[in-house]
Amino acid sequence: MATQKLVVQCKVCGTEFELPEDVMDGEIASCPTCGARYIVRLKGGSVTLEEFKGDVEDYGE
Amino acid sequence: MATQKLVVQCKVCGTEFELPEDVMDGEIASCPTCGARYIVRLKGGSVTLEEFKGDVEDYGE
Amino acid sequence: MIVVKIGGSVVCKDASKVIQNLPKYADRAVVIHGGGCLVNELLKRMGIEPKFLTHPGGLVSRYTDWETLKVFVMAMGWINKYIVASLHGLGVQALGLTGADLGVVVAKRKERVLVIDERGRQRVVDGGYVGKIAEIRVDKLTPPPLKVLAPVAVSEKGELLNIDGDQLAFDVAREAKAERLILLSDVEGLILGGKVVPRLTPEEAEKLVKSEEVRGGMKRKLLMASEAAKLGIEVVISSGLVDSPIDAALNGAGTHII
Amino acid sequence: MIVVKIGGSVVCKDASKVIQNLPKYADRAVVIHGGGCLVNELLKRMGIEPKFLTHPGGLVSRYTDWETLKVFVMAMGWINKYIVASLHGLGVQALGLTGADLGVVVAKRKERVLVIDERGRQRVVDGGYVGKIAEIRVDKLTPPPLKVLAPVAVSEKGELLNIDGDQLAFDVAREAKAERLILLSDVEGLILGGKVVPRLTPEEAEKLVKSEEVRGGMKRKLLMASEAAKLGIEVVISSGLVDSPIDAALNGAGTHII
Ligand SMILES: [Zn+2]
Ligand SMILES: [Zn+2]
Repeated sequence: MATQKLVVQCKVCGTEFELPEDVMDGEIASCPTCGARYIVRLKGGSVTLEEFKGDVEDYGE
Repeated sequence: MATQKLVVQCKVCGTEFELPEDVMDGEIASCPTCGARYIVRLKGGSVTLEEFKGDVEDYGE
Repeated sequence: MIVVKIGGSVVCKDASKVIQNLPKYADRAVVIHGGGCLVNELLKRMGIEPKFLTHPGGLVSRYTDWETLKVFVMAMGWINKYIVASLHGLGVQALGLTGADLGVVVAKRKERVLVIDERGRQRVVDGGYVGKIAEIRVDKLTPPPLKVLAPVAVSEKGELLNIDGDQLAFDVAREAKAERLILLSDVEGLILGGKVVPRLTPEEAEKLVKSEEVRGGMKRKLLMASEAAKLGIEVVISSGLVDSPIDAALNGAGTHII
Repeated sequence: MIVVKIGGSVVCKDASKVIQNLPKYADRAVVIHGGGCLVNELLKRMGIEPKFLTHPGGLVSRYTDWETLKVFVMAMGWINKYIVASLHGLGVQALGLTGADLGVVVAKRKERVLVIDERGRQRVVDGGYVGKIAEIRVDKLTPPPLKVLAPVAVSEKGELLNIDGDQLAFDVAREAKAERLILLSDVEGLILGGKVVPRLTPEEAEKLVKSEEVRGGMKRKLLMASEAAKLGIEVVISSGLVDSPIDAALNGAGTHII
């Protein structure tokens, strides 16, 4: 089986961009055009982008 | 040093009797004459007899 | 009031069924839990060798030294708070207690116990951190809120003590003049000839205790049950692993001593 | 009301001095304890490898997985009941609580946290069983009886959560509009140039937080203290290992932020 390229589309500007081959669930990906950030979700073999609103805890306390 | 005999006196009938050489603290000893039972207490090298009233828990539950 | 004892076997296998059934009884129950299995697991995991005492007559009991007590209190603490937190998730504000809290269960430490030592001689030794229940402040246990009680007592001197969960449940039921005492474990009741015995009088229960048909933990349960039944408390011995186990017990499942 | 925080360092070294001093304040104090040292000891003893998360910015925090949570709750449970039982021995009926009991401390689980993973990439992972305090039912904490609170909260879903003890003490003091918050640990106060600083204004405390002179835990303590002082709560950072440490703190020992 040839390595499948993981191409996703930015929901903000529509740019299609490639994710690293070894991308892991939960990884942060940025659109190379507009800089929009996403959480990469890998579930059941499919890749989806979840908006990253920065609403995660940074454990700053 | 010669082995010292551990001789005690019964508080009930006055009989002097010997305790086993390897007696341990808390051990139950009975007077050979009247049958009175004692708890042997070994503290600081001296031997004393404590009355054993049977008021210890037998863990029956 | 009903007293619900969640046995250690239920706690360690699956306490979810009982927990889900509890909110319905939050305003009229007192819960007492066990958890010996978790204590054993923790002792093993921490590499603590269990110590035992042999008593005159051959009875062997676990020796609760300071280290074992700590593990006992910790394991019971986890179980207690797990139940209380789960109830919170179900909308019930419960209060988890040990006997030390508000002094609800005061016990006397068995300071001296008679054992047969390794040389076969009788000896009086320190009894470890095991307690004999002396006083229960039942006014502090009445719901609401629902109280969840661990089998840990306090001595007058301020020592934490390991106490027997079944005994605690029985004593609480007696002091509270409870209508029912439900003992939930992983058995469906008293089983004789392969069948659950649905009903026993206190006298029948006592007779069974003396017979060869009943063993160990069940013997003690029946003994306490017959005592409780004589005081007007209906005792149910039933499974805590079925759906809605408290409903089931009240609807006739298990063995009823009455 | 005064809030007394017994730091983990006091718990693990010698809590007897604080405990003996508490009866005097039983009708006007709330006690909060730590115990991280015992948690670490237990994890080690049980062969559980501590897990850590690296956050963007380089901050490293302990990861509380399910197993670690269990150990955390167990260790805190032992400390809590040990204090409560000791108080019973001194004639004080105290009530030991976690946030799950009566829902006194509800927290939000940090469900998603941003970390730098082993490959140096940013990733969103489950935050483990760590909570951010959301609500404190301070009416349930008012004495009498004296409440002894462990740094364990409950989530709306009924999960037990690890929360920070200093934060809890600060939040309780704020919600209760306490007059004083006494933070007892194994240091005599804020030490600068080899001497305990007796008094700081909130502004001075804030300035010190930004300076290089103060590190780690003390930084957080000063930050919270300055916030508290602005709300009219006098904060004392002092030693819990001296005789009558609460009396001492109230009589001027340690660093007072006011
Ligand atoms: Zn874009
Ligand atoms: Zn004699």
